[in-house]
Amino acid sequence: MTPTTVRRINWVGGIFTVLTVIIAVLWAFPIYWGIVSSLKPEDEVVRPYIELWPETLTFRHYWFALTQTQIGSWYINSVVTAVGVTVLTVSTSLFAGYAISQLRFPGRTVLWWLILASFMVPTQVLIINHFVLMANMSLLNSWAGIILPQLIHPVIIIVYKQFFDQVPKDFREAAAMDNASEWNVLFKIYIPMNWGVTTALSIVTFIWAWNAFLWPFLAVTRTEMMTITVGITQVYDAFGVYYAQQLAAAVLAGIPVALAYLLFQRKVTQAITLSAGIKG
Amino acid sequence: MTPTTVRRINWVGGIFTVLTVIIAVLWAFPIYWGIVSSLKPEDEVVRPYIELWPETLTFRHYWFALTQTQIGSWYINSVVTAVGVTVLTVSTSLFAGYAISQLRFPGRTVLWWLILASFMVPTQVLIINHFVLMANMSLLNSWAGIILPQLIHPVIIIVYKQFFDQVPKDFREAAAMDNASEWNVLFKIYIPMNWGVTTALSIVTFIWAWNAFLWPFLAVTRTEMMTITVGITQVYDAFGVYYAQQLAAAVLAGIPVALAYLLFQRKVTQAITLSAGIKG
Amino acid sequence: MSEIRLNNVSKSFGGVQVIDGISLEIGSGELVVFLGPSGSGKSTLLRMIAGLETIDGGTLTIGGKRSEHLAPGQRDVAMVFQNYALYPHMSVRENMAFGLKNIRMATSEIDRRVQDAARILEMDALLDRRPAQLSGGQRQRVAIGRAIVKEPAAFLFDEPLSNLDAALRVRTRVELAELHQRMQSTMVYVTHDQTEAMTLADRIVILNNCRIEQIGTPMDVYLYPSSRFVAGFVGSPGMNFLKAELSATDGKQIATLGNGSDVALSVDLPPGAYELGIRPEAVQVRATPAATTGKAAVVEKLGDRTLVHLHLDDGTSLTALDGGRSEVKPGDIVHLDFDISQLHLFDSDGVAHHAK
Amino acid sequence: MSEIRLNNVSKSFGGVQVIDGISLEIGSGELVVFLGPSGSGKSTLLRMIAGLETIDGGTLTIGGKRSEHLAPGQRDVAMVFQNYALYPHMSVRENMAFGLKNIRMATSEIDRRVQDAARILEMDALLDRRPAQLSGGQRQRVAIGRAIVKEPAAFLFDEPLSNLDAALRVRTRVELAELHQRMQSTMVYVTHDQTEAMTLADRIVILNNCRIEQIGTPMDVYLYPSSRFVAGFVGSPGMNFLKAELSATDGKQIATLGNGSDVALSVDLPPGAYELGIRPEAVQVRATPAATTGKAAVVEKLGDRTLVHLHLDDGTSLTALDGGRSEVKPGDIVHLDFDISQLHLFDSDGVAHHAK
Repeated sequence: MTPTTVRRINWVGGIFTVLTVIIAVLWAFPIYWGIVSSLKPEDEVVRPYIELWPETLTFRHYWFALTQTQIGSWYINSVVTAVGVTVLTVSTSLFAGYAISQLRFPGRTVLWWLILASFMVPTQVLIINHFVLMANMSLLNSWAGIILPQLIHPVIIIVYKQFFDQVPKDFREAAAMDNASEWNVLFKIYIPMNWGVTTALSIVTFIWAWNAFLWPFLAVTRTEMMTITVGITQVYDAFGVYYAQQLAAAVLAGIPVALAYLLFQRKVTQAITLSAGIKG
Repeated sequence: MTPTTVRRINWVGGIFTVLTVIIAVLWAFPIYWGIVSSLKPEDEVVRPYIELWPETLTFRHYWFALTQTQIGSWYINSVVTAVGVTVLTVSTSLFAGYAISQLRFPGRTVLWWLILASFMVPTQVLIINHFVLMANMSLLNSWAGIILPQLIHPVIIIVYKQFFDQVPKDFREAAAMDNASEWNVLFKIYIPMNWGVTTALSIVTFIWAWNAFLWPFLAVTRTEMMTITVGITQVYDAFGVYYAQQLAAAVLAGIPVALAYLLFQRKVTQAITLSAGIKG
Repeated sequence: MSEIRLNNVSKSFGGVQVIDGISLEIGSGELVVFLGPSGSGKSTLLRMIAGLETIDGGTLTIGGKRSEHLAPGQRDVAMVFQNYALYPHMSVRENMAFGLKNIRMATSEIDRRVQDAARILEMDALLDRRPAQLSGGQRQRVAIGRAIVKEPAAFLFDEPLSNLDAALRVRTRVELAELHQRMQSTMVYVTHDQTEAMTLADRIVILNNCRIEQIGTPMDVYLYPSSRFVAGFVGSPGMNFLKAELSATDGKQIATLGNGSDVALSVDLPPGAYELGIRPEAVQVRATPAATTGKAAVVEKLGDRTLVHLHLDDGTSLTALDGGRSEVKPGDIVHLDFDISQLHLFDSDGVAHHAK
Repeated sequence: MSEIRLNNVSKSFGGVQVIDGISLEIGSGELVVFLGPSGSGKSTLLRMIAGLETIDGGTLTIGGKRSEHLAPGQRDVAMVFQNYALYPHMSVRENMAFGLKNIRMATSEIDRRVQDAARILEMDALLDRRPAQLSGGQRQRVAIGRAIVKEPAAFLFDEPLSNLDAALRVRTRVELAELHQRMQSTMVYVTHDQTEAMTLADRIVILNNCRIEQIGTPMDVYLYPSSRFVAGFVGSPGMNFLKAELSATDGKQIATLGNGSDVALSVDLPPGAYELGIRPEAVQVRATPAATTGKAAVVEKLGDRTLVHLHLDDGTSLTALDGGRSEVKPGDIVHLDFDISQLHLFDSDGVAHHAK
């Protein structure tokens, strides 16, 4: 009964093919071009036309980034803050998602609307507020200052709520018949039944946190406290604007994410599709 | 047969309640505080402690934003670019999602992976590239320059693919028995069956585009070409840093989104839950 | 010692009464089936016994213990869910042990009970598998095993066969009957399938519109339905209903059908309009002229018997049961006799009166 | 003029042969049922006729026209899908008109056909509703209507009743039979439900493991199954299978059962080990000593008849069919006779031999 529909690749399919190949090229080009540019001497990069391959191949921008900058400290700062954001966000979201999905308590609906509404707040409003708040709390230029304002990820609560909602209520009732306490229901039934979601959300949160730019950029002014994504923008401060050098640093900053991607390829795909509404 | 489970609000539920109320307050507070601060005189805002209500209530920051800035042009720029981004993104994503979901063509899998992978590219790499590209194409300080780099929203393609995947293949087969062409299948069956998704994605894309900051900030240097989100950051340029004035401008910038939110409340919620993986 | 007593229990959802003062006694060791269409309240009633729905009024006694305010886990009942609700991340063994671990039972006792249940249900080999590795029938068995290990006062089954295919359903039905004979435990079983109810029940409780229509043994309910609803709901193929005018001539009672045929019968009823109910097996197809005639529209050969769907002259539909090798063909005019001992009359309120 | 001819058609999915050289002729106006368990290839075969699956080898002729390379819409067949596949955003009228609009038929002709189909199916009042506003039975009717308006050479039904509840399924089955009698059109009907096949088919094609096991009228297939598979698949309750040792004494043939009882029968077979097949209705429960005895384990009262599940001395299971008011109780020792005209013997290859 294996179903395979007869799908005719007719001329309509042909047009789609051509279109999609064009889109694919447009998509992949910036990445390719970024890497190629980082291997060009600075004067080649700023030429006012597009060259697909360096005339002179050079690795000195990489050498510069690795030896002349505080890239080591930046990596550590990025790892600490990204892991902190991931652990705190996922664990609190898990509880919040469970409470909203499964418990009936006063204010539940209001809380849910608040979480949905927090999507709608323009980032700048929050950022300015966060800045003033963090300044008042003297947390600028600290790990806590980078981490705290990044903990608001309503999407993770929503995904958890969604997945907990989808657990058939039979399981909850079977657990009630089985004398399970609320903690047992959460830790023995709901979380294990949704391990995949937790792993996937953790990976994607880590990647988000690693790539975060705007807030770390505002929250940190001391070079040694910068995360890698902020640090790489400092590469030009000392010597003026050098695109190729910046691109080399950006490639270096992206390496852990690329590695994570290659290592957890299936989980990452699952995470992306998850947060895009595709069940794993 | 209406099922209502007996959900005991025991002490565990109590703890959750307290926790969630705390979280709710933490969440709502920045928004409240932002609005309140915009109604304070500048010297009250910068006091190094937190005041929940202005000593002196003033609307002059709003008056200033409306009369002393180019907020009218900024609104127009925001509307044009947000609408442009929305229409172009949704329509191309719709085709791409349909092709990937329903057609079998060479390179389909590669394209799909590319779209998933494009989630993983650090924003900075793209932003720098985009900047150089747009500069080379002389599109900085133009609507096209603001719109084009914002058209990459893989999540919308993914959501469309997801929804088209979920259309039972019976409909495709029924349409084949009904002599429908590929265009008919798309425009008469798949799109109408997913109107809700299209509306919801359009609204959410519009809000994203309206709230976009980083790229418009880089792409535009001439004050009259700025979008409102960028424009409001210029409020302080002329007169030094005034937090309350900035907040007032931010509140003004947020009004259309807030209005859209109130008008299309159900659709917006649907859109958010959609892109978070909750089916409408 | 493990009987269940419901005394005037009621429940409403958002102002709508869904269970309206039901009283019922289920004897120790008895298998009682709640039968009714969807929306009749049968599942709600079961869930009220289980503790998964609150009881708004009345009392519930399980094994002599007042239970309406107890949590589900404390009522000494075990439930088999329609979708089995086996925890997918636990092995069969862990699924069965979960409830016992939660009450901190000794591991050795848990092991003993799991082994015993596995032996009874012949699933020793499955203990270390995950639910996903089991067939539908095996899952069903594990769900029963999870109930058995609790050694409860009563078992509650919520449409346990509805997810199995037809052939497996028939087989599992027989297995359940054997299991009940062996274990002699109190069981409450909810279904909308009248065949399951007929074949499994010691007594059937027929529910309709949130109230009890009839309580009785399967054959009581089949032969002496208390109302038109019960008569129509129980039995497959369903009972035939014909418009009839009752009159008395010479001290004999006559029901005149829509096509003018007369059927003599004996009931204590005033003359007037009634509905005449007769089961297909009491409508006999004859080769020679008989009580009335009809035209065969559709003939369904089931192998061991044949269903003849007929139209009388006035258009009334009627189904007759004939032998497996029936010669009737669509379009034939056939003669029909009625077994007058199996006639029922229903008055305008739907109340049944049975022919003597 | 609208017959369907399959000549040696075959199909494979990823190297696995799923249809292996099937030849079949479906006459004009005939209702042929493809019956088989899931995975037997019955749906694939239907979809190959429809054009929804490619045909890898062999030829397909529909109404005299070679069709194996035509697109589904060009084969002059209409299909009723299992889940109906009604376009949810279109009204019933638009659903029915969609296929006609796509071939640019004149609006007046479309209207006429939709009206005609609505009249035939008695759903004039539903034309402006959306599918979501219809009941399951009504949707099913619309799906049939969408097929009728195309006035196709043949109708293809893919398990059309499987989404209806039991009572509605029985009723719709009769309606489908009436529709076929009225329209006299060629119909191919796929099901895994042997009752549907028995009651609807002019001929049944029984598929198993991607090949045809038997083709015949329902009663042929029921009374003279060609193989053990067919014997076990058709009929409910299913045929009993007993181990038997065939021997010849004094020119008479005797089958000795596992419990030592002898059954005399007449077949042209060499002595040896066989499986004896006998349907429950051919096993008669007697009050007086008879061919053999068994112990009743489970007694299922269906109302009009009773299924007695028995165990013989040697543990063999056996089901007998008794009357609705059977007196047999679980645990009773009962006497059994076999109707020797309804005995079948199956050899080790599963081939059937029927008693004379």
